[in-house]
Amino acid sequence: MAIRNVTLAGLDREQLLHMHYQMVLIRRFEEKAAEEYTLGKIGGFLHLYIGQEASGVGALSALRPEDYVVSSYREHGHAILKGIDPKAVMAELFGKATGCSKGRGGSMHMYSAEHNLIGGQAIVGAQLAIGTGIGFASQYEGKQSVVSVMFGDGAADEGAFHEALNLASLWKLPVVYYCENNQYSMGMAVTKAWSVSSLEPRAAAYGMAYERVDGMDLLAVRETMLRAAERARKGEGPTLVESVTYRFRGHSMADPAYYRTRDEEARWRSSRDPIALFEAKLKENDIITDDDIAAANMRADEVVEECAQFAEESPVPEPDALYDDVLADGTGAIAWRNQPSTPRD
Amino acid sequence: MAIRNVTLAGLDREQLLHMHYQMVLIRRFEEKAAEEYTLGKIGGFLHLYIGQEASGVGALSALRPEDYVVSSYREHGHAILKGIDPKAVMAELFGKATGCSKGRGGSMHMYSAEHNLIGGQAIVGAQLAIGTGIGFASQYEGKQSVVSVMFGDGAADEGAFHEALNLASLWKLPVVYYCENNQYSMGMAVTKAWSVSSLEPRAAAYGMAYERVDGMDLLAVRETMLRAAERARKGEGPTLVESVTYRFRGHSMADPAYYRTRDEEARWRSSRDPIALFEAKLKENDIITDDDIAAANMRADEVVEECAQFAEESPVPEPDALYDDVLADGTGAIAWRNQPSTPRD
Amino acid sequence: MRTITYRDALREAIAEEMRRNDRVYIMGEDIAGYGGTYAVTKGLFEEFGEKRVKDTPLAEEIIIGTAIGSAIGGLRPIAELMTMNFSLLASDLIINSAAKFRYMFGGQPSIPMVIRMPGGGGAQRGAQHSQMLESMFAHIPGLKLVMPATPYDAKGMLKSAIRDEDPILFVEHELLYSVKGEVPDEGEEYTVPLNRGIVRREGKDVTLVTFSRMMHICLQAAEELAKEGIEAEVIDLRSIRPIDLDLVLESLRKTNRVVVAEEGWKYYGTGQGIAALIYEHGFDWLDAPIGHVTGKDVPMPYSKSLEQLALPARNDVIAAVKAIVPQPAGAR
Amino acid sequence: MRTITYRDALREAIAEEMRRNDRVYIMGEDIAGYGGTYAVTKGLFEEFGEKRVKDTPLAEEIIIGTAIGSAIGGLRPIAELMTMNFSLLASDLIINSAAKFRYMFGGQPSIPMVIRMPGGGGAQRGAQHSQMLESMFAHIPGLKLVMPATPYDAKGMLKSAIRDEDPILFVEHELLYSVKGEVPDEGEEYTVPLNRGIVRREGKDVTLVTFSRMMHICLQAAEELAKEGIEAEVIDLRSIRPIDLDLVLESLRKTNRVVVAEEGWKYYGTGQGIAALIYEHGFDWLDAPIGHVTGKDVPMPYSKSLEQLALPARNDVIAAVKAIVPQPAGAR
Ligand SMILES: Cc1ncc(C[n+]2csc(CCOP(=O)(O)OP(=O)(O)O)c2C)c(N)n1
Ligand SMILES: Cc1ncc(C[n+]2csc(CCOP(=O)(O)OP(=O)(O)O)c2C)c(N)n1
Ligand SMILES: [Mg+2]
Ligand SMILES: [Mg+2]
Repeated sequence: MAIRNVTLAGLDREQLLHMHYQMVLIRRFEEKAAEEYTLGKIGGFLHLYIGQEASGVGALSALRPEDYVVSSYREHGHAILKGIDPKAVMAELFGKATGCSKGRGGSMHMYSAEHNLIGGQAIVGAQLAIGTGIGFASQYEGKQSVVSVMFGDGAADEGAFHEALNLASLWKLPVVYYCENNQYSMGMAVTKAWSVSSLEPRAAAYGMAYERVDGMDLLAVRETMLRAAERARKGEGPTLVESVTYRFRGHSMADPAYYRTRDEEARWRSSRDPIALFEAKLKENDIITDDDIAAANMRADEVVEECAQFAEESPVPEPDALYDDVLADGTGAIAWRNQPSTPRD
Repeated sequence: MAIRNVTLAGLDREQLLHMHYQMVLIRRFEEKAAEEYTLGKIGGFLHLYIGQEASGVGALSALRPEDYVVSSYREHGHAILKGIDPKAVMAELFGKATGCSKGRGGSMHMYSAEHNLIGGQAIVGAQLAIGTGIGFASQYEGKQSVVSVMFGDGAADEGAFHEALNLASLWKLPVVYYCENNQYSMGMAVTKAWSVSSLEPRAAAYGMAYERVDGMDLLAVRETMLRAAERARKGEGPTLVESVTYRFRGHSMADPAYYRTRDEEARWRSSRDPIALFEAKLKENDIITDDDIAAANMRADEVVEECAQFAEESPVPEPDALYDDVLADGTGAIAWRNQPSTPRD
Repeated sequence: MRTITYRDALREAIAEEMRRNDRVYIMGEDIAGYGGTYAVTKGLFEEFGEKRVKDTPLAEEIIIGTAIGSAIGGLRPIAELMTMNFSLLASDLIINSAAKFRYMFGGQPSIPMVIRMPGGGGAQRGAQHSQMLESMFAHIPGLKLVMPATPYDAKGMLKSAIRDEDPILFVEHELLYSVKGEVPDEGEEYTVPLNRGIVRREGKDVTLVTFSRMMHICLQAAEELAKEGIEAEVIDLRSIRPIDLDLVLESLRKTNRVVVAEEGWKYYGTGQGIAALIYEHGFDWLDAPIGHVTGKDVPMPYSKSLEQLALPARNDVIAAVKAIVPQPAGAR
Repeated sequence: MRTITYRDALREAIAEEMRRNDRVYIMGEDIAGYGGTYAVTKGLFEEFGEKRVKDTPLAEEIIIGTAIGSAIGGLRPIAELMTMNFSLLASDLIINSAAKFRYMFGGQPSIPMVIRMPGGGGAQRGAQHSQMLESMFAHIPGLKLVMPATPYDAKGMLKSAIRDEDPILFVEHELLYSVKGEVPDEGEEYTVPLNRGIVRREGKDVTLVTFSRMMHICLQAAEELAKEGIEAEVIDLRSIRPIDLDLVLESLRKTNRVVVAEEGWKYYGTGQGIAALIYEHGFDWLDAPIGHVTGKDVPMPYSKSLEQLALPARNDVIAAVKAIVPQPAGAR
C-alpha cells in the first residue's frame, strides 16, 4: 500500500497523523492512570476519558491557543489537548508539587492559565456558568477568544444550564456549549433523565444554534466545532453542540457499571471505537500504515511511561504549601496586627 | 335591553356574573390595600394584581377545591379565589393575628391549608420547585388533585424553572405551570430577559404541552386552564400555560415604573382592561346590565370596607406568638434538660 | 446485638420505615439503579419499586423542591444529596422554604422531610468534595441537624428523623460508611432521640466535645491520653441543632476543662458556636480557655500529604488537651 | 467633608472606580434601566452605558457565574445581588468556585470580584427578605467579607474592594441606605482598608463589638449608658473576614468586659464566632462572660409588633451591658 499525500477535511497527512497520535496518547495516558490508581499512586476520584477521544481531539483541534476550554472532572484529555505537558497532568494526578495545579487539585481540578485551560470543575454544571462569564470577558475586551464549555449529558439538567444558555444567547456571547453526551450521568441513562431525546429543543428554547455530531467521528466533530467557533468569533453568538459518544469504562474507577450490560459496552467497543474508526478512515484513504499506528502507540507508551516516572520522582508539596494561595494577599481569617506568633489559620 | 339567560363557554348567567364580581372584588381589594399601604397600615412590600384579574379568575375558576395553587408574592387575588375569606387576607396585610398566616406572613406569604393555597413565595422561582413536589404527592397518592403553579415571566429565567419542568415532564406530574407573563419582572422587560419571544420553545425543551392565551380574556383563560387541568388529571402530564397580561401599576408600591411610558400604560388600561373587556362581552350577549355592574362594584366596595374594618379592629399577634411554630415540637436551638429558666431561643 | 456497618444501619432504617409507613419514599441521584454512590440504598429499589425509590435527574434544586412540596402534600420524603457539597445548590430551598414555611405561614404546613447527605474529607476528593458545611444549616431556626457517628445512632436517629414532623438535615460522613458497630438484632425495634448527646467515655480531667467522625478520633486520643494519666470524658453530641448543652455542662462541672473537636473550618463555624455556648453558660466552671481542634482554614488540598495536614488528627486533640490540662505528676 | 447618604457613597465609589479602570463593570437585576432596587446604581447606566452597566435576567446563579468567569478572563466585576437573601441561590458558585479556585488550581487564577448585597430586617419584609446570612460566607476560607456601617466606610471600603484581587462579599444593610454621614469632598481620593476595625466611641467600662446597622444601635445604647455612668467603648468591626481581633483585644485589656451585638441569629453565627475568638485569645482579661445581643432565633415575622420584638434593640444592648458591668455607685 502506497501512502498518499492526500488531504482529508482540509488536513494534510502530518496533521491527521498528529490527531491520531493525540487520541492514542490520551487513551494510553488514561490506561496508565487507571493502573497507577490501582497501585494507590493516585487517590480520590478518577474519571477516565476512554471512548471519548475523538470527541475531545476533534473539538479542541478546531480551537486556537487563545481560546478557552472550561471543563469538568473528566478533563485529563482536554488538559493535554490544550497543551499542558502530560507530565504535569500525571504529576497532578499523583498530587505532586510539579502538577499543573501544584498537586492541590488532583484529577478533577487541572488548570493552566498559560494554556487557557480553565480547569476541572467537580460541581456538575458550574463550568456552564463560569464559561459564560469568560465569554463575556472576551466579548467585553473585544478579543477573538472563543470559550468552549465541556460538559456532560447530566450537567444539562442542572439549573445552571438554563441560566447560562439564556444569558449567552441574549448577550450573543462567543461561547460553544459542547455537550459530550456519553449517554450516562453516573448510572443514570440519559433517556431517563431528559424529557426530550436530544438537546436540539433545548437549544431552541434559547434561540441558540444547535449541531449534533457523531462524537466517535473525529473529523465530523472537528468540522462541527470549526463552524461553532467561527460563529462565536464572528459575533453571531453561542452554539450548543451535542457530541454523541460513550465512555468505555465506568463513571469513575469506583464504578463497576452494573446499570448497563456488558453487551452494550462490547458493541460500542467493537464497532464504535473512535480510534479504530479513525484508523480505518485513514487507511481507506491510504494515509496511515500499520507501522505508523504501531509507532504512534509506541511513542504514546513512552510518553506515558515518562509521565509516570516524572510524577513518581517529583516531590510532594512542601508542608508549607498548605497555606499558600488561599487568597492573593495571604490574609487569613484574622488580620493580626501585633500577634504574628499566632498560627496562620 | 332584555337580559337573556344564555350561556357563554358553558357558563350560566349566575356563574358569569360571579366571575365578573370576583374580578371587581380583587380590583377593589387591591385598591383598598394600596390606600391602606399609603396610610401606613400595611408594611413591607406590596405587589398588586390590578390588570391581571382575568388571568387569575379565569385560571382558578377552572380548578376544583381539592386542587392546589402555589403562588408568588403577588398572590392576594389567588388567595381570595381559592376561597380564603378576604377579611383574613386583609388582616394578614395588616399583620394581625386573624390573618390567614396569623400576621407572620404578610402580603407575600398568604397560606391556607384548608383551601389548598400553598402560599406566597417571595423567592422568585421557588414555587416552581415546590409545586412540582406537591404534584408528585398527588400522583403518588393517586389523588385527583392538580397543582397550579403561578409564576411570572421573570421566574421563567431562574434555574428552578428548568429543573422543575424537566422533572414534571419526565414523571408526568399533574401540574400546570401557569406563567402570568405581565411583560416585566420589576423593571426588566421580558423582551430583554428572554432569548425567545414566547415560552413555547421552552415548553418544547421538555416535551411539554404548551398553550398561550390572552390573559385579558377571562373565558379564554378559563378554557385553557380547563384543558390543562384535564390533561393533568388524566395522567397526561404537565402543561405550560403562558397567559399574556399586564400589571397596571408598578411592580410594588415602591415602584414608579419609570422604565416604561405612561403612554404604554394608558393604552393597556384603556383598551385591554380585563374587567371592561369582560363587561363588554357580557353586555354584547345581553347578560349583564349597567345596574348589575354597579351592584357588583357596590358589593365589592362593601366587602373591602368590611375587610379593612375587620383588619383594623383585629388584635396584633400576642408577643408570645413570636416563638410559636418555628418547629412542630417547639424545640429551640438548645435541647435544655435541666434549665427551663433559660429563654426559649 | 449484631455488628454491622454504618452504611447497612442506614439502609435498615430506611427499609424499616418504608415498610412501616407507605408514605415514606426516597429519592436522589443514582439511588435506585445504581444503588447509591455509597451503596446506602442498595437493594431498596428491588424491594420497594420505582414508585418509592426514585432516581432523579442531576438537579439538586428540584430534588429538594420535590421533597418540600411532597411533604406539604402529605408524604414523608427522604431526599439523598449525593454529598453535602452539593447542598449549596439547594440551600435556598432548605433555608428559605423548608426552614421558614411553618412559621411564616402561621403554623400551617408541616415539612416532615429528611435530607440525607455525607460530608467530610479524608479520601483525597479535593476542595469541592470534602466539605463539612453543617454550620450553615445549624445556624438557621426552623431546621434540625444531626450527625450520628456510630451504626447504632445512624439507624436509630434516622428512624426518628423519618418519623419527625420537622425538616431534618441528616449529615453522614463518607469515611464512616464502612465503620462497624453494634446494633440491636433485626426485628428489635429501637429509635434514638434527635436531641440528646451521649457520653462515649467517662473521664475527670477534661471534656472532649465532638461529633461525627471526629468522635472516633477523640476516643483514640482519649486512649492515648489515658496512658499518660489524663482521663478525658468524650461527649458525642450527635445532634447539633438542637444541641444537648446540659450534658456538656454537667461534664464541665466535673472536669472544668473542655476541648471542642470538629472536622470543619474554625471560624464562624459549629465548634466556635459550641464553645461560645459553653462559655456563656459555664464560664464560672472553666479553669482554662476552651481548646478547639478543627480542620485547617484552607480549601481541602488533593495531595495526600497536604490533606493529612489539613485534617484534624488524634495528635491535634492530644496537644489541645495537654495545652489546658495540668500534666499529672510523673508525666512530662 | 460633605454629608451624603450611604447610598450615594456607594454610587460614588462605583463611579469613581469605573472611571479609573475600564475593566470594572457592574451587573445585576434591575441595576441599569431601573437604577437599582435601592437606587444605588442610579445614573450609572447613563454615564457608562450598557456595555458596563448590565441588566441581567432574573437568575442569580448566572450573575455570579458571569462575575467569576469574567474575573478569570481579566475583568473586575461588581455583581449586585438584589438582596442577601438571594445569595443562597448562588452560594454554590461563591463557595465552591470563587472561594476555592485560586487554591485548588495551584495559585493560578485571581478572582477579583465584588458581590454587593444588602441584608437585614426592620422594614416588615418578612421571613424570606430580612436575613443576615453573613456567617455562612464568613466561615469559608478563600473569601473576604465586609459590612460597612457608615457612608465614609461604604465608599472607602467599596473602592478598596473593587481594587482587591480576591473575591469579596460586600454586605450592605437595607436600612442604612438613607443614613447620612461625612465623606471627603469629591475629587479627594481615599480608601478604607478591608481588614481594620475602628473605635467609634471610647469607653473604659465595657467593649461593644459590633458591625453594620447594629453599630448605630450600639452607639445609641452607649449614650444612654453614659447617662448612668457606664462608659462603653464601641468597636465597629467593619470587616468580618478577616477580623481585626487585635483591636478588640486591646480594648478588652482596658475594659475587661465585652458585649457582642449583631442583627443575625445567635446560634452558630458570626457573633458566637467573634465571642469564641475573644475567649480564646483574651480569656485572662475577661472579668465576666461575654454578653451577646442578637436577633431572636426565629424566622423574621412580618407583623410590625413581632418584628420589633425579633430585632435586637438599644435596650437589649443596655441590658446585656448591665448584666456584666458592676453598677456605678449611686446608680440603681
Ligand atoms: C452538583 C453535583 N451533583 C452531583 C455530583 C456527583 N456527580 C459527579 S459526576 C456525575 C455525573 C455527571 O454526568 P455527566 O454530566 O453526564 O458527565 P460524565 O460524567 O458522563 O462525563 C455526578 C452525578 C456532582 N459532582 N455535582
Ligand atoms: C430569587 C429572587 N431574586 C430576585 C428577587 C427580587 N424580585 C422580586 S419580584 C421580582 C420580579 C419578578 O418578576 P416576575 O417573575 O415577572 O413576576 P411579576 O412580579 O411580574 O408578577 C424580583 C426581581 C426575588 N424576590 N427572588
Ligand atoms: Mg454523561
Ligand atoms: Mg412579570
